[in-house]
Amino acid sequence: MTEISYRQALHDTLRAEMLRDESVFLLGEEIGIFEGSYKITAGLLQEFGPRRVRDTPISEEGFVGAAVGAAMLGLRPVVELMTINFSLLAIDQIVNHAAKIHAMFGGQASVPMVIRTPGGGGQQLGATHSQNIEVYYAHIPGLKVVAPSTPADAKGLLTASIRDDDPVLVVENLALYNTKGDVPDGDHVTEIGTAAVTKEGTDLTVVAYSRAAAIALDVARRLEDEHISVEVVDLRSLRPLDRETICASVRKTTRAVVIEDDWLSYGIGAEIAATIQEGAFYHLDAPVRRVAAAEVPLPYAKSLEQAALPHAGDLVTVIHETLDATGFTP
Amino acid sequence: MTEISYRQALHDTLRAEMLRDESVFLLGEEIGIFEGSYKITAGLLQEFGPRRVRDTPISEEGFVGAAVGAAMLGLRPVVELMTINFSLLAIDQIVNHAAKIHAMFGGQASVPMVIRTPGGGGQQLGATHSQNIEVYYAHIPGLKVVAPSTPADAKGLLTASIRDDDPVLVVENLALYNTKGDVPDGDHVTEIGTAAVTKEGTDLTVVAYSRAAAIALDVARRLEDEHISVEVVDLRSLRPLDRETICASVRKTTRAVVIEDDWLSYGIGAEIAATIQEGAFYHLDAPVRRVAAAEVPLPYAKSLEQAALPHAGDLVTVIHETLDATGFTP
Amino acid sequence: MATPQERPGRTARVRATPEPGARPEAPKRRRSAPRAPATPAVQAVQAAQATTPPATAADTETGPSAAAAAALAAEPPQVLADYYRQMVLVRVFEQRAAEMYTRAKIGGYCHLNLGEEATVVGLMAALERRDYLFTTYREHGYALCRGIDPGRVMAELFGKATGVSGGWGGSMHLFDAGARLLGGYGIVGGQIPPATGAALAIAYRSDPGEDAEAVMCLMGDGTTNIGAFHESLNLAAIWSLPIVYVVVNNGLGMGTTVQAASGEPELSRRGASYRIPGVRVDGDDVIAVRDAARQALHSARAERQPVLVEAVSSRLRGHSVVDPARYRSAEDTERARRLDPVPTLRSHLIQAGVVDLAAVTAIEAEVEDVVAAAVAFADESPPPAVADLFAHAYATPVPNTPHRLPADAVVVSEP
Amino acid sequence: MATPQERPGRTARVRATPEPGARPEAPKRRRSAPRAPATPAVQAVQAAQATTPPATAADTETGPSAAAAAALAAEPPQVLADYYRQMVLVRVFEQRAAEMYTRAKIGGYCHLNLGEEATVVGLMAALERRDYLFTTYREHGYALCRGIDPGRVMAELFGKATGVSGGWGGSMHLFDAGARLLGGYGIVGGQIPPATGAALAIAYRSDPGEDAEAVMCLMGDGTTNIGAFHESLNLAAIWSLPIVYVVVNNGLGMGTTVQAASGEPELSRRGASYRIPGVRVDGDDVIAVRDAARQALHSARAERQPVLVEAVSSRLRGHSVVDPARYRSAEDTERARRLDPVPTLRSHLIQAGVVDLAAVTAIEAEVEDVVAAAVAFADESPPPAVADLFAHAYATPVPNTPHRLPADAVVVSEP
Ligand SMILES: Cc1ncc(C[n+]2csc(CCOP(=O)(O)OP(=O)(O)O)c2C)c(N)n1
Ligand SMILES: Cc1ncc(C[n+]2csc(CCOP(=O)(O)OP(=O)(O)O)c2C)c(N)n1
Ligand SMILES: [Mg+2]
Ligand SMILES: [Mg+2]
Repeated sequence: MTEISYRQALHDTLRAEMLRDESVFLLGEEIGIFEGSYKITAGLLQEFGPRRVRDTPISEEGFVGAAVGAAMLGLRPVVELMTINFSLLAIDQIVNHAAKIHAMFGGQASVPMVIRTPGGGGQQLGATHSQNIEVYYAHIPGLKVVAPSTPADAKGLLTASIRDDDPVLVVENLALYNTKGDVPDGDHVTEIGTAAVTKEGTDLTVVAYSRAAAIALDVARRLEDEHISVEVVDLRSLRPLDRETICASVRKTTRAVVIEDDWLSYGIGAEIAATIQEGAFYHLDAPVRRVAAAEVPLPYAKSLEQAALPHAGDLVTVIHETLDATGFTP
Repeated sequence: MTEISYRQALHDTLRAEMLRDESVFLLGEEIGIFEGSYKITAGLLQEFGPRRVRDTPISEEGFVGAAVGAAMLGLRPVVELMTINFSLLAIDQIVNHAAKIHAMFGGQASVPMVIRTPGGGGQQLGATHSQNIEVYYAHIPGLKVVAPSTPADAKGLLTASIRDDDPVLVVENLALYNTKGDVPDGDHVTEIGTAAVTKEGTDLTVVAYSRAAAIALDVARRLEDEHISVEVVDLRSLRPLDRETICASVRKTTRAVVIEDDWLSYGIGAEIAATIQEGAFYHLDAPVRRVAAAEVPLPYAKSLEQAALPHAGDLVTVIHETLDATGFTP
Repeated sequence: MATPQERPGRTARVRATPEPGARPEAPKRRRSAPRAPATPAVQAVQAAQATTPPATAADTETGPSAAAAAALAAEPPQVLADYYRQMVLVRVFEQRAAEMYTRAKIGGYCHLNLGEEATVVGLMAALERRDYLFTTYREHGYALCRGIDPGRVMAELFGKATGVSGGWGGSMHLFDAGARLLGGYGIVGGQIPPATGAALAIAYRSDPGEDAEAVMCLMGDGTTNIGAFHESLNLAAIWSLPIVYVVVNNGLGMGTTVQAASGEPELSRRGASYRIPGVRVDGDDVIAVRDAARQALHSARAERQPVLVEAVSSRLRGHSVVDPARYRSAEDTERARRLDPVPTLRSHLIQAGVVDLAAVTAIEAEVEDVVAAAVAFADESPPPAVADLFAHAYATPVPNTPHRLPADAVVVSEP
Repeated sequence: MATPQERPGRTARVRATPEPGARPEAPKRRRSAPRAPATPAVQAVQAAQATTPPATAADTETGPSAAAAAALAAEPPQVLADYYRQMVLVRVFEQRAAEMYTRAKIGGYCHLNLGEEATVVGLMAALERRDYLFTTYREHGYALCRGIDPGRVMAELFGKATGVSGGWGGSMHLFDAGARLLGGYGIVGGQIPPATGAALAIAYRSDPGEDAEAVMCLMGDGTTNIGAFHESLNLAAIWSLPIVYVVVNNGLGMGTTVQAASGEPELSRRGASYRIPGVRVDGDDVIAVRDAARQALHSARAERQPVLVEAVSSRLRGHSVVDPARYRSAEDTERARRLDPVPTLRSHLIQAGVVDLAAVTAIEAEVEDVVAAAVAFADESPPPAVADLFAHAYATPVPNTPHRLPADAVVVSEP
C-alpha cells in the first residue's frame, strides 16, 4: 500500500499497462506535448514516444472511431476524452459502433478499447463543460462503464478495463484528481460489475458512485457521532450494475438514499431507486430518496452553481428526513 | 373528429402550421424530392417549394445545428431526423447547444425548434437502426421531449411543439405510423408536460408512452374480460414529466407496471418506477415491475429480435404476477 | 503492375492537389456492340432495368474508345472471363435478393449493388487477401467478390444461423473475419473512422512495403458530406496511414443528387483539404477501376500515402429494394440503363473474341446454379436459437451482466 | 470600399480554388521602428510577453513594407488612432482579466486575445452593426470591439448579475442580443452550425444586396479539424448563404501546432472541398484584416457567396490563463513577441507621424481608466440571486417543470 493521488494512480496504471503490454497505446487531444489537460499522461510521451502516446487533432468522432478500428485489429487503445461533455461529439462511434460490433457481427470481432474521461461540475466551467452524462453510456448494452471514487479503485478498475476485451468507459471526476488514498502495490485488478460496501452500517444505506461516493463515505463517518449507522455502497461499476449488493444492503438497513452528481430525472439514481424498490420492496420502510443536481443547465456564477449541485449537507438533510419518516431515533 | 393515421396526422399538422406561420419551415434528409423516408412530408415540397421544405445533405450535426441558429434568429425550423439512431450524430448540437443557449446566455436567446424523429425496433433493421434512446433527451434540462402514441396526440403535441419557444424533440415510432385514430378537427393543442389517463381502472396502473402506450391500452381493454380493471397512464411528455398524474393513479390502484420499448437499465421506466415508489410509497402493495427490452444490441434475425422486444403477452404476464403478489383475485 | 499513368489514354489519374476549373464530367468510356442473344442470366439482368426496354446496338452514345479496347485486349482472357463471371454473380445474386425480399424471406433494409458491378469487381480484384475491407450497407457484392460463399451471404440476408454474421447483422452488416471483410455498416460514414483506425493498427505494427497490409474503406457519394469523412481523412493524412478511401459515386444518396448535396461535386477533389491525392475513374470500367485501386493501394502500403479514389457509376434501381425511385428523371434512368456494365462487358467480350457465346452462356448458367444453391442453403438453414440471445453480449464475461427477457423481474424480492 | 485586389501589393487574396504547391508562409509585413518610451499601458503590454526582454529596434526581422506603409498612410489618422485605442483596450482588458483570474475574481476557464489584437480589431471594424457574430470561448476582445460596455464584459467574467450573460455564461459564453453578438461557445466547432443557420435565416427572410445582413463565424485553427466545420461549410456552399467563416490562426490549438493537426496546414485552402473561396491574411495587420473581412462580407451579403478568411497571428501567452505553455519553443515565443501587433502599431503610428506621443499616451491612459472602471463595476456588482436559479429554465413555461433543489423530495408521499 502506498498513499497516492487519484491522478497519480491513473498515471501509474497507464504506465504499468503500457510496460506490460506492447499493444496498449494512448490516444487523445493534448495528451503528449501538453501532458494532458489534467496531466494524467505527464511524462509518458517522453518515456514511450509518439507511437504509443499519440496526440490527436480536435476530431473526437474521428479518433474515437480510429480507436474502435485499431481495437478490432487487436490493439488496446486507451483514449482520453478531455471531458465527458466532448464525448457527445464521438457518441456515434461509442454507441453505434464500439458497443455494437461484437454482437452485430455475431461475435466475430471484439473491441478491446478504453475511454477515460472526467465528468463533474463545480469548477465554474459553465453549462457545456460541467455535465455528468454517464447515464448515456450506462444505458447501452455492449458497453461497460466504471466510475472509481478512490485512488485504489482508479487503479483496479482502469487495469481491469484495459485488460477487458470489451469497450469500457472509465468515468473520472475533476474533483477527485487531487484526492489521496492508499493504493495496493503491484498488480491490482478490481472486477468490473461489482459494487463495494465501503462502510458497513445498520440504519440506512447510501448508494453512490464517483465523487458522490466520496461524499457519502465522509457523511457516513460523520453521522457516527450522531449514532446513526450508515452503510455506503459504492457502485464502482455502472454497467453491469451490481443490483444484488445494493439490494442486500437495503434489505438489511431497510432505508436508502441515493446521491448523484447528475440531473435527477432519468439519471443514474433513477435506476438505483427503481432497483431497490423492486429488490428490497418488502424490507423498505421509507421511500428511496434521491439527492441530485437541480435540473438546469449549470450556471457559471458560483452562487448559482453551488445552489444547483448536491452537497454533503443535502445528503445529511435527506438522511435525517428518511430516518424521521420511519420514526427512527438514534 | 376524423379518423386518420398517425402519419397523416403528422403530415396535416406540418402543413397547417406552415400555412399558419411563415416562419415555420422544414429541414432534413430526403424530406423533399424523396418525400421523406416515411413519407410524412409527402407533397409539401410541391406545395411550399424548396425554401420551406429544404432537403439537406447527410450532415446531421450540420443541419440540426443550422436549425439551432435559424431558430435563434426567430425562425421555427422543424427538423426531421430520419431515425432517432442518427440523432447521435447531432447530439452535440441538441444537448450542448439547443438545450443550453437559453439559460447559458442568461435568457437573451431562445431556440424555438422542433426535431421530429422516429424510434422503434421490430422492423429487423439491426442493432444500429432499432434503438429507443429518448432517455438521452429526456434527461436534459432545457429540452422538452414528447412521445405521442395516438394520431390525436401526434397532432396536438406536434402543434404545441412548433408553437413552443424551446427546443422540443418529438419522438415518433415506426410501428405507429400506420395506426389510426380519431383526430379533432381544426386547431388542437395538447399541453406539453401533461400525461393522460387513457383508460380508468381500479386494480393496477400501467404507465407507458409511444408504441408501448398503445399496447398498454389494448392489454387493459382485453383484461376487462378477466375482470381486471387496469388504469393506463400515457406519459405523452417525457420532459417535463407529469409525476403527479402517475402517482395519483398508483395511490388509487396500489399497483403499477411500466412497459417501455427501450432497454431496462437506466431507461425511461427507471425514472417512472423511482417516481412511483417515492410518490406512492405508502399506497403501493407490490414492487413496481418493468417490462422492457432485453439488454442486447438488437439482433437482425426475427427469432432473436422478437425474443428481445417486449410484447403485449409480457405485459399480461407481469400484470398477473403483480396482482398475484398481492393476493388479488378478480 | 499496370497503372493508369503507365497506360496512355487511361482516364484515371492521380493528382496531388485538385486543379481549379469547371466541373469535369465523370470519365466514361462508352462501348457499343451488337448484343448476343439474351440468356436467362442476362434476361434477368435486363429485368433489373425496370420497365423501359434495354439499350440496343443503335444506342449511339455507347462505344468503346480505342484505349479501352486496347486495355481489354491486354488482359488475359481468363481474367476477363472471371471478372465477367463475378459481375454476373453480383447481378444475379442481387436480383434474387430483391425477389427474396419481396417474398419476405429477407427483412429490414436491403440495398443492392445493381449497376455497380464493374466497380465492385474491379475494387475486389485490386484488394489483396491480406488487406482489410470496410464497407457500407450496400455490400453484398463485395462479400461475394471477396470470396465468401454465396450461401453464407444469402443466409445472412435470411437471418439464419449459418449467415456470415450468424444472423445478427442482416443485409447491412456482413462480416467475415477470415476474408478480412471487417463489416458492412449502416450508419452513413460510420465505417470511416474504424477503417482509419485499422490502418493505424497496421502502421503501429509493421513497416511499409510492397508486401504490407492496407485497408480499403468504401463509402457512397452522399457520405462525403458527413463530418466523420473530414476527420478521418485528416487523421490518415497527418499519420501517414495505409488506407485507400473509395467513394462509390452512383450519383445519388437516396434521392439526392451529388450536385445538390456537395459544394464540390467532383468528389475526388475533396482530398485536397488533407493533401490526399484524388483519383476519379469510370466505375463502369472494371479494368480502370482495378488499376486505379491497385495503384492507390500501392501508395498506401508502400508509401503510407492515403489516397481517395472516386469510381463513378450508376444505381440501376432505387435506394433499397422498396424504393420505386420516382424522383429519378426518365433521362437519368435511361442513361443508367445504357451504361449498365454487365451487358456492356458481355457484348464487348464476345465482340472482341475474348470469350465466345457458349462460354459466356456457360458462365451465366453456372452463376444461376450457384445463386440458386445459395438461396436453397439459406432457406434450409436454421434461424439462430433464442437461447443464444445473450451469447454475444460481451467478449469478456463479467458478473451481473443482465440476461433478462422482457417479462423477467429485475431483482427478486421475497416478502 | 478598398479591397485586397484593388490595392496593389496587398498580401490578402481571394482564390476560387487553392493552388497546388508548397506551403507558403503566412504573409507577414514586418515593421521596425525605434520605439517610443514605454508608457504604463505599453509596459503592461510588454509584461504580457513573459520574461524575455521586449524586441528592440535592432530586431532586423521587423520592418514595414512599402505597401504596408502606403496602406497606413491612406487611412484617416483618427481611424488609425481608434484602431490603436481598441487594440490597447483589448490588451489591457485581457491583462487585467488574467490578473483578476489569479486573484480568483474570475473562475472556470479564461482564454485571452493577447497577441490577436490586430485580428480582433480588424475583423470588428469590417463587421457592420446589422451583421451577426458567432465566436469561440476566446472572445473578450470581440465583445469589447463590438461596442459592449467593458464593465458588463468584466462583470460576466466575475459571474455577476450585471454581466452580459447575467452571470450564467462566464468568460467562454459572452452574449449580447443588442450588439448581435450571438455568443461565445466553448465546444470546439459548436458555433459553426448555428452560425450557418443564422445565415440561413437571413437568406430565408431577405434578398442579397449591399445593405443585406451577413454572419461572421470565428473559429481557431485547431477547430478546422472537426466534422462540424466540414458539414457547415458544405451547407453554406450549396445553399449560398451570407456567411464569412474566419479562422483565427494563432498557430496552436492548446499545445498542438497547425502543422501537426492539419493535413493541409494552409487553412484557407480548406474551402476548396466546397468551392468556397479562401483568403489568407496577416493577422497582425489590422488594415489587412479589416479589408479582407470587408471584401468577404461583401461577397457574402451581396452575392451570397460564403468565404473563408484565415488571419494568421500568434498567441502571446498560454492557451488559457493557467497554461504556462512549457511546450512552446523559445524561438516560437520570441517570434510571437517580436510580431506583437500592439507595440508594432504604436511605434509605427508615432514614426509615421499619424499621432504624436502625447496622443498615444492619452489613449493608453484613457484605456487604463476604462478598464479600471470595468473592474470596479464588476467587483461591486451583485451576483445573480439564488432565487433566480430556475428563471431561465424554459422560454415557454409548461406544467411540471422540475424546480427542485438538491435536497428536495421529487414527489411528496404521505403515509
Ligand atoms: C448517419 C446517417 N444518416 C442517414 C442515414 C440514412 N441513409 C441511409 S443510406 C443514405 C444515403 C447514402 O448515400 P450514399 O453515400 O451516396 O450511398 P449509396 O446509398 O448511394 O450507396 C442515407 C441518407 C444513415 N443510415 N445514417
Ligand atoms: C469538442 C471539443 N473538444 C475539445 C475541447 C477542448 N479545447 C478547448 S480549446 C481547444 C483548442 C482549440 O484550438 P483552436 O481552434 O486553434 O483555438 P484557440 O484556442 O487557439 O483560439 C481544445 C482542444 C473543446 N472545448 N471542445
Ligand atoms: Mg450514392
Ligand atoms: Mg489556435
